[in-house]
This record gives sequence, C-alpha cells and structure tokens, in this order.
Amino acid sequence: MREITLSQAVNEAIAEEMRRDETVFLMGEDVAEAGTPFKITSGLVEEFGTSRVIDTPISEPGFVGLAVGAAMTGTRPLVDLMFGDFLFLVMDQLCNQAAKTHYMSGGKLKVPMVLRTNLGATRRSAAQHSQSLHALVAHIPGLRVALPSSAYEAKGLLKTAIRDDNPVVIFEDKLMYQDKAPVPEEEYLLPFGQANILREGRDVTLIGTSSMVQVCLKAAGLLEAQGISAEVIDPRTIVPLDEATILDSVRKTSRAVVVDEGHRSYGVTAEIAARISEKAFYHLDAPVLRFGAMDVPVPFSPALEDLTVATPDQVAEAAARLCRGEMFHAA
Amino acid sequence: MREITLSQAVNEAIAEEMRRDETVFLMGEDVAEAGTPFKITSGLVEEFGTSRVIDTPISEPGFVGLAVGAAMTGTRPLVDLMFGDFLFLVMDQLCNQAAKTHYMSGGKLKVPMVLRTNLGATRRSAAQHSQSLHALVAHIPGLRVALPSSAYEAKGLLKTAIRDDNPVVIFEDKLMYQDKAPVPEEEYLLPFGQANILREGRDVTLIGTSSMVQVCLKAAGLLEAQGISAEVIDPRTIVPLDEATILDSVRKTSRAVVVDEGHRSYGVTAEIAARISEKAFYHLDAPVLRFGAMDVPVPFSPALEDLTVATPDQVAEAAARLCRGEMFHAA
Amino acid sequence: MAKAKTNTDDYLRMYRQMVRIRAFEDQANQLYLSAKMPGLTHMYSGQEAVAVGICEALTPQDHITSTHRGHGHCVAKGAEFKPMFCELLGKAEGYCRGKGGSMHIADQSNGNLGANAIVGGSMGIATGAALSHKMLGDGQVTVCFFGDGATAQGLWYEVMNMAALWKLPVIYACENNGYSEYTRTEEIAAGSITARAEAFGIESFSIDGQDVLAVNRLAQDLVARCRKGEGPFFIELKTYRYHGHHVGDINRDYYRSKEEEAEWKKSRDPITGFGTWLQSEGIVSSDDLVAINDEVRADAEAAVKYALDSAYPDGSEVDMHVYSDTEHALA
Amino acid sequence: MAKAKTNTDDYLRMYRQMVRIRAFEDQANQLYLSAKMPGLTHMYSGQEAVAVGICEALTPQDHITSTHRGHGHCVAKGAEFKPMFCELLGKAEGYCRGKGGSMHIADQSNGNLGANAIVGGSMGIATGAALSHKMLGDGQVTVCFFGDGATAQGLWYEVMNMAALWKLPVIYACENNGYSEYTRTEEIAAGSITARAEAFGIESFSIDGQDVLAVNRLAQDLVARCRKGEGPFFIELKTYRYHGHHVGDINRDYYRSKEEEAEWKKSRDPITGFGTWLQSEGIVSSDDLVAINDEVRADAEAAVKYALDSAYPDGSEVDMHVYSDTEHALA
Ligand SMILES: Cc1ncc(C[n+]2csc(CCOP(=O)(O)OP(=O)(O)O)c2C)c(N)n1
Ligand SMILES: Cc1ncc(C[n+]2csc(CCOP(=O)(O)OP(=O)(O)O)c2C)c(N)n1
Ligand SMILES: [Mg+2]
Ligand SMILES: [Mg+2]
Repeated sequence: MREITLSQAVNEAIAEEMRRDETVFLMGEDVAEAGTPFKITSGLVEEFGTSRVIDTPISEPGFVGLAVGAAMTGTRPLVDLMFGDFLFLVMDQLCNQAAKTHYMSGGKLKVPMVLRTNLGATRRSAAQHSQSLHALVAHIPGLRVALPSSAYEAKGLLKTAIRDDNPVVIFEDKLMYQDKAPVPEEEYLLPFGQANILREGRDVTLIGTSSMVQVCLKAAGLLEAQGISAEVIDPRTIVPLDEATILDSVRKTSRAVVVDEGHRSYGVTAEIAARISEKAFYHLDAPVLRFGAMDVPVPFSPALEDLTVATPDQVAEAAARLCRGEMFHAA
Repeated sequence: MREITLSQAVNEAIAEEMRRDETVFLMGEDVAEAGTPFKITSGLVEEFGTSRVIDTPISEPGFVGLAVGAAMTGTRPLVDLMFGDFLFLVMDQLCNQAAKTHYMSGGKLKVPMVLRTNLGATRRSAAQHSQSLHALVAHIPGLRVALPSSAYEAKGLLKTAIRDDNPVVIFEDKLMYQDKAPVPEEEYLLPFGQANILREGRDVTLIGTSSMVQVCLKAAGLLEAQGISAEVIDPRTIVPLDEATILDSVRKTSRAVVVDEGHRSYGVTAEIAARISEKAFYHLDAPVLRFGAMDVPVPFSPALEDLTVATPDQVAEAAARLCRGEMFHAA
Repeated sequence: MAKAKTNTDDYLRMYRQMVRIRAFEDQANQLYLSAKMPGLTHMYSGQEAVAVGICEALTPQDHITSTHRGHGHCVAKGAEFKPMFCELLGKAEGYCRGKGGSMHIADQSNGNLGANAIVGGSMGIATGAALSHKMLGDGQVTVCFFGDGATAQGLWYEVMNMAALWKLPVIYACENNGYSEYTRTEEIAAGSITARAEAFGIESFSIDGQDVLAVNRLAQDLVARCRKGEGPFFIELKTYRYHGHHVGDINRDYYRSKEEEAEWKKSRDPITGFGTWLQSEGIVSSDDLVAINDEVRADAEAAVKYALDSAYPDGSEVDMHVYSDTEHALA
Repeated sequence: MAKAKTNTDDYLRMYRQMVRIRAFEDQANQLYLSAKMPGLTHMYSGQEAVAVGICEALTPQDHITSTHRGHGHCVAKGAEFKPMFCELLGKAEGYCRGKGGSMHIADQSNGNLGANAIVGGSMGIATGAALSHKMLGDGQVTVCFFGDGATAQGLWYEVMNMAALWKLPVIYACENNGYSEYTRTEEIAAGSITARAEAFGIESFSIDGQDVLAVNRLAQDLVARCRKGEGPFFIELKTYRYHGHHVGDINRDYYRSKEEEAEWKKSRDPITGFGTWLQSEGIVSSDDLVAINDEVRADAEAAVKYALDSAYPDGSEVDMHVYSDTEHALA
C-alpha cells in the first residue's frame, strides 16, 4: 500500500469530505494560501476557493463562535486551531455553547462542527505551544474527542468526525505530521468508540493514546526481548471510550499500564486506570500503572523537556516489574 | 462557638486579609455596592473604598488578565468570578498565563492571585450556571485548587489562599452560602494539602469534596444504622492532594468510595480512585467506587436535575454493597 | 428600500405582540412570586418595542439569537405561550423539553436560535449563522440581540471584525437599558458604543427603543440592505427594564431610584405610547385596545394553567439529547 | 512636558541599542540556520526604532510586556546578551534558567514582564501592572507591545475599556508591520485600528515606527502624561519585519514580494536612517558608527560563544519553580 504522511492524510480527508458535501467548509488562521504553518491544508483553497477555505483573523474565540452558529444553521464547519494550547481561548464557545446546545434545546438544534487541533511536546516550543489538553474537553459531556495515532488513523477518524452530527475535537500529534504510514487509496472511515488492538499479548495490556501509541509499541518490543508478551491498545476516541475492549484485554492479561501525553494528574490516564481498577478488579494481579506528562509546565530547555514525557524504556520497565510480580507501593 | 453562614465567613476572611495587608484588593462584577448577586462582599466597599473593592465591566478574560499582571507587580488581587461556569472564559489567562509565569520565568516572577468562584447544581440554573469545573484547573500544573466544604473551611482556606504566593482557585458551593457552621471569632488559617478526617471509621472510607462532604456524612449516618462504620475524609485541596491521609485510611478500611460534584468522567474522582487503586492495591478488598455528576449538561427541569447529582442514599448503598462483599463487575 | 409596515393589520399585530410580551412577563413574575417557578428569570417588560419592532421586519426563516432576558425575543419571533410556559416550568412540552428553561429557551421552528446565559455568548453564534446564510446564498438575515453590558465582552469585537471583513448579513442590536445587573452603563462602558462598531467600518445607528414604529422602520431598511449584501449593521436601542435585574431583585434603591422607574413607565412606555398614537391616528378605538389586552391576558392565563398541569419529562430523558445520534448517552 | 532626549549621549545610546538588537537577531538567525538553536524564533530586525524609541523613555522600574517577537523589547529595556543567548539555547544561565526560551524571555531586573506566545496574551498583564502601579501610587508606567495581528483578540477591547474607565498609566503600542504570519493586515483588520482605541475614549496616535527620534519624542510625552494620571494612550507604529514570520519562513514570495522587502531595507531602515541623520547633524562621524557596530557585533559573538559553551540546567530543575514556595513540586 502507498505510504503518505499524517499531514497528507489529513489533507486528503478534508478534500474528500469537501468534495462529497458542499456544506463542509474550512476556517482558521492562514489555512488558505499558506496552508497553515504545518502546511497541512495546502492546495485546498485552489480547489475549493476562498469562500470555503477561509483565512480568519487571530480571533480564536470569535471564529469558534462563528463555527457554532454556522453548524446550527445548515453548514458543517471544520475549524483549524493552530495549537492545542489555544483551546484555553475557545473553551467558552466549545464547552458552554457547542457542547450543550443540542441538550439545552431538547434535541432540536444540532452542532455538527469539528475542531482540529494538536498535542505533543518535545518540539522545543515551550509552555504555551506544547500542551496536550484533551483531558479537559473529554470532561465535558456533549463533545466527542478523537486522538489519531498515525496517518491512517488521522484520515479515517477525521472523515468520521466531519460526518458526525455532534461537535468533535480531534487532536493530531504535531510531532507526527511528517511520519508516514500505509493509507489505502480507497475511501474508508474509522468508527468512533472502537478501540484498536495493535498488538496481541498475554501478560500485560499497554493502553496508549495518540503520540503514546508508538511509545507503547516500542515498549512492547522491548518487553518481547525479555520474554514478556504485551498487548497494545489504542482507544482511538476517548469520548466515547471503548471500555469493553480495554476491559476484555485486562481481564485476559491481568495487568495494565496506561500511557497518555496529557499531564498525569487529573488527566486521561486516571479515568482509564480508575475504570480498569473498578471493573476488572477481580482480574488484576497488580496495580494499574499510569504514565502522563510530568505535572510541570512544559519547559523550553531540551535538557528538561525530554524528561517530561514517558519513554518506551520507562513504560517497558514498569510493565516488566508488574509482570515479575514486584510489589508496588506495598505498605 | 458562634455560628455564621458560609457567605459571612467568606466576607470575614476577605475583610481580615484586606486589613492585614493593604496590597490585597478585590475585583469582579458588582462586588462593591451590590456585594455580588450572592451578597457575599457586602460592606467591604464601605470599609475599603472603591479603589480596593472594584466593580468591573462584564469582561471576565479581561479582569482575570488584569489580576495576573497586578499580581506580578506588587499587589495581591482577589478576583470574584460570579459563576464557576465562567471559568471557560478565563482559561487562557488562568492556565496559559497565571499558572505558567513562575515556571517560565525560572522562578523570577510570582503570581499571588486568588480566583474565588463556585460550583454546584440543583439550583435550577440550567447548563451554563450549574457546573462544577474544578477538575479542569486541577489538571494544570502551577495552580492550587481549594474546595471548602463548610463556613469554617471557607474562611480558613480563603485566608490561606490569599497569603499563598501562587495562583489559587477556590470553589465555594453556591448551595451552601446560607448554611451556618461554628466559626471561631479568633483568626485561624487552614493549611493546603492537609485532608480533614471528619469522622473516623473502620469499614469503608468515603472521600467527599465540597458539596459532597455533607452527602458523605449523611451516607455515613445511614451506614451506621446498618452497623457499618464509615470514615469520612475531605481533602480540602485537590492540588496539592493529601494522598497520605487518604491512603492511610483506605489501608485501614480496605474499601473506598469517592464522591465529587464534577462530571464523573475524566474528573476528580478518577484521579483519587486511580491513586488509591494503585497505591493501596494490596490492601483493597473491593473496587474503589466513584460518584460524580452525571455525564450530561445540567438540565433545567427539577425532575431531571435532581437525578444528576449523587445522594446520600446512593453513596450509602454502594458502600454497603462493598462492605457486604457483593461482587461488583465480576466477569 | 423595503417598505415599512403601514397597514392596520401590521400595526395591530405589532401592538398585540407587545401586549403578549408584557402579559407573558407578568405571568412569569407571578409564577416566581408564588414560588411556582424553579430558579430565576429576567423580565423583558419595558423593552417590548425593540423585540417587536425588529422581529416584525424578519421572516420566520431569518434567525435571531437572544439573551438571558429573552422571553420578549422569543414571543416576538413567533413563539406560542404554552410551550414557553412549559419550558419555564421545566415541563416535557416545553420548547426544549424542559432542559433549557428561561435562560436557554429556543424556538427552532421560528428561527430563534436560543437565549444564552453567558453574557455576549451568542454573538459568535449569530455571526456564524450569518456566515452560513451567506454561503448557502439563501438571503436570510440574522439579528443578534444583546445588552449594553455585553459590549464589555471581547468576543463582540472579534466577530464584528469578521462580519465587517466578510460583509455578513447580520445586525447587532444592542438593547441599552442603562444597566447591567446593579451597575449603570456609564460606570462600565468607556467612550461611545456606536463608535466601537463604527471603528470596524460598520454602519451604526442609535435610536429610541421605545418607539416601535421607528425601530421597525429602521429594521425593515437594514434587513433589506443585509439581503442585498450591504451588511453588517449595528443599532443601539435606548430602552429601559421595568423590573429588577431578575425577578428576585426587589430592593433596587441603591442603584436606581423609584422616580426614574416611574418616569419611564409614565412617559415612555412602548405599549401605551403606540396605543395612544394608534388612537390619535384613528386606526383603532380605545375599546379595541382593551379587547386585545383582555384577550391576550386570558390566553396567557390559560397557558400558565396548562403548563402548571402538564407533566415533567420522564426521568429517562435525563441522558437523552447529549449526542444527536445516541438515544441514551449513558445507556 | 517631558524633555525629549537631545544630547549626544542619549543619541548614541539609542543608536547603539538599535545596533545591539540587529546584532542579536543576526546571531540568533545564524544559530537557527546552523541548527544550534532549539525550536523556532521570530526576528525583530527592521522594527528596532519602536522598541528603542519607547524603552528609552522609560525607567528600569517601568514595566513592559512583550510578544513572541520579543528580543528587541528585551534588549531595549536593558537586558544583557549573555543571559539572553543562554535563554535562547535553553541554558541554566538564561534569564529564565532555560525554562522560557525565546517566546517567554523575561527580565524582571529591568522591568520586562516577559514575552508571550499567546498573541495578545500580555494585554491583560500590562493593564494589570498599570492597575498595580496606580494603586501603589509609585508613578510607574507600563507599555504593552503587540502586533497588528493581535488587535483581532477580544481581550484588547476588554482591557482598553477598563484602562480608560480607571485612567490607568498604560500605553498600548501596536507595532503594525503589515503582516500577521502570512497574511496582510488589510485582510484581517476591518475599519481603522486607531479608531478602535479612540472609541473607548483613548487618545490615539499613528506614527512612523522607523524614525527613532519621532517615536522617542512621542513616548517621552505620553510617559510623562501617564505619570500625571492622563493615561491610557494608544500608539500605532508603522514598521516592517525584515525576516520571515519566524526564522524558518524562508520562501515568502506568495505573501509578499522581494521588491517590497528590498524597498523597506533600502529606504526606511531605522538604523541607517538614524546614522545618516547623526552624521548630517555633525554629531558623529561615519567611523564612530562603524566602531559602535564592530564593538557590538564582537560583544554579540562573544556572548553566543559563551552561551554555546555554558551548561544546561540540571535535570533536577525540571520540577522546580512550579510553585513559588515549593522547591521540588514532585518530590
Ligand atoms: C459571561 C457572564 N458574565 C456575567 C454574567 C452574569 N450576568 C447575567 S446578566 C448580567 C448583566 C447583563 O447586562 P446587559 O448585557 O446590559 O443585559 P440586561 O441584563 O441589562 O438585559 C450579568 C453580569 C453572565 N451571565 N455571563
Ligand atoms: C492566540 C494565538 N493565536 C495564534 C498564534 C500563532 N501566531 C503566532 S505569531 C502570529 C501572528 C502575529 O501577528 P502580529 O500580532 O501582527 O505580530 P508579528 O508577528 O507581525 O510581529 C500568529 C498567528 C499564537 N501564537 N497565539
Ligand atoms: Mg443592560
Ligand atoms: Mg504584524
């Protein structure tokens, strides 16, 4: 199969959906001629014109607000939010307005909009351009949250997001924009709420999201060398969360490590670990371990930044200790 | 001891701190003559004047931004955010600016500001005036997060918050503003990061925050009637979180239920439950259970709204099942 | 230029619509005072000429967005009493099945995209609706209602900029009733409100909001110009609210005098004023007006009775309408 | 009125400061091109007269807030090369111990409250600093630097309103360099930028930002007036950035022509222009200017060398400075 970059995959997804449905339009800062600073949307304005590929002023709350209103009235906006860190600017429009409109109207109004943004540190972009803030939106009912972990996933999940009748926030890993993966020429969609088992295993389940899926796969490789068989699961969407697939796996392996790039505390790993600990309680041979970004603002200095994100070594070591039955936190 | 309402306790805390330190000032919408819609700050403008009790326009991002800059330059702003739901409007100033300034400046700049706001549903205020959003700020390193559960707690924690050199967000339960509790005449402070054991018990630990502390206490009463001895813990601050007190308790009781009024998924209960499940793993006789607000926008209709928040009965019943050794989620 | 409404039918419909709003509010206030209404509500009485003058210039397909003080807009845009009162009481037959209540009442069937409990929160939505209509080329116009206090929200400036750049068919209608909550407009608004809109190149008007004919004439004109692509526009409408900020705001001497209130009611009431004019022009008799009033009041009373007797939504609805394609989100 | 700087020492210091900025940026660009600098950075070259003309009107105690394009402000406010380059390289001796980097460089010792990676993000901070100074009565003035693109952020309008209402000693200095990222200002800014400030009753100016004497003269005047309580003020400074939006923005033909760039450099360079004037007035000789240039360039080179050789922060610093009273947040 041909291989394309994540960035190309996203571009294709947008183009295909805009061709299919002329109510879909794209808006954001420098999405037209410039194709975004990440060069993701290049070529779209040439095909679809400036009325459907709209450069906005630097008004994040404003254009997300416009998207909510447009979505309520017959079009399907796809909004480009240049950095995930700017989510903080648009939370009111996203969480007080978009997320609640369908419910507050008793089901009469719909908000079929997509907010595309990104996550991921280690790009030396410091504390305001490196955050992974998906846990925040996952906490708000009414939003769906997708976390693609490869070019293939990015295309399939984005196409599903655009067709979804609810507000969807999709986070791409900005470190992965140039990473290639096999992506079919034919059209495909990836369902929401269906986790992907990337690797089957017997001894421990590694649950990784977005950027951390590769970390888990590498950790699984390291574990294999030690004779430990790790299953790797990518939830794909954290809202809805495919609890069943995760629980089935943990009931089989009896051990789990959850890895996500959001801050560790009050983040995504807590929810997944808490659900496993509760619902697979009688199957667990060891505590569920969690890796998130360190609970510090992301530092600029490479010497510090690299310490803040989980590595395959750390994940493998923790998983190996679980499997060796080493007592964690025993009083 | 005299009894005063939570609202009076907050008023006293502010007045005392403003008397003690003339760099402390109060700002927010209708905090002066009107004393806020909840009549919490009444009388302060008469004592401290309009230069220290400042009515702002309806510009939440703006005046929180002003507070950040003021805090960086020698004054200590106490900001009144009328409803916790408006946090979504100020997230950028709070989370990208206030929370990160000390770190990003390598420790050179400080942001000693307090954001006072509230949480809590069942006031028939619908989806944009009823949210409990403390999990969101707890996820962001650099912020401290306090959740007073009574008039006594509100006064002591707010005074500590005002003296703290870091940005602190303090959430009062708006349903509790008229509730009275014994509050000493003498000055006192309550430390951050030190949980409060409200009731000792042997069989199960109920961890409740803010509005849910009363729910846990009532549940403990119901359990006592069934011969079950419940320990009730109020963490007081969720950042920093007094993990040690919680773990000690659960290691003793072997069972835990965590109750919080934020949405259940990706919220506070997940973090506390995940830490207990991990670190008291070998002491647990049963899965850690969680109660949060239902994962739906808060509905207006009383018939629906009352279903969204945990009740003493529900908590007691779950705890009782844990103690009876009933299998939860057994495959 | 569009033709202003000049025939008897049009006049009488405008008169009746203003009376309907007043009657609705009087009933709503009574419901509150007799503790039959959950929560709080904000009365539109005194501002009727604004909603009616503007909405009478719109088709049912044209959109409006409304505010926390939104009953007037809802009635003026064509809503019926029964589902409105049902909504205020949280009943299943409400426009939003009781999920929205007073602060979120919406009426999709008549183009009302909903009240909003975030001050200024609908400015993005209205502008986005205008963007949709421009894209769809359907010639529809959107009116964004908001108060003087809402001009302090930065969102307005962001969306005005985009509306002006993209020539969107939107009319920003600022109801300047002299107060935001308990504060006079002068204390929270520097400079000139019309100049703020003009600075974005938006043609702006400031008119008497108590004169329904003047409001309607201007609205007809601007709506027609919007349909021709000459939008956006801004109108400041000088008006007054008769009641407190909300139904519970009874003692308001500290922020405005009884004399001021009495003077507006006596000399500038929009209904009395228009009624007097209709009689002086020989269009109707005083008996005709009394008959309209009686009929409308009887309607309102009957609707209240109907709403009081009607059923709350079933508890199973609590997790419906969280996602548009999922019947029960938590099932 | 304050006296504009007129003596030879003042002139030479201004000239030298402009040269220092240019030399700093040339080195930073080289560091990027030779892959010695982590991340990206935004060059200030071309805009030197703005930072220098304004900062020379301030005392070290007066505050400024800066932007993503912030090296110029930092140098002009008095910072030294070594800790600046150390910061850009993420070294321990950087102004922020390497934690901030280019986009967050701050220099508390000279009153620079920091660069900001959120466009417009420091507008609240600057206004809040002015509020602090007004409260403390210390006569200090705050200057808020931002770009033309930042005028699209709603925050600006919120804080201008408060600054105007409360007569705060703050000067908003908008460096209009014609572009925000890859988009011309006209495409994203409707109406008039000065009119937007004037609408809030703020006295506004639009001047040539390439003429350091003109900038300094106006700044001296406005700073003095601010100290007397006559603020706030707004200045639009027409200027140009010589490099791409950031150091990696090399091919920019699609949004601006090489001719345009060449024309600004040839005819409107702030350093050449001022140098020519200094010579024509007989204040310095061309040799004097060459000597200044050489000396500054040697300084810059030495500082780069120093920074390249200096140490990264120790890994243990990663969780320092999260909270101001806690040495290691995660210990
Ligand atoms: C973002 C936000 N801030 C504050 C409030 C509380 N609040 C509700 S109405 C109101 C005053 C609004 O004044 P104005 O816009 O003039 O409308 P009016 O009430 O006069 O109709 C305030 C402050 C809110 N609902 N939302
Ligand atoms: C809130 C926010 N939105 C977008 C960006 C990305 N961004 C960085 S600089 C910039 C352009 C800023 O333009 P301007 O204010 O004119 O400053 P200039 O770069 O011209 O100095 C943009 C869009 C950002 N950093 N922050
Ligand atoms: Mg008003
Ligand atoms: Mg610019």
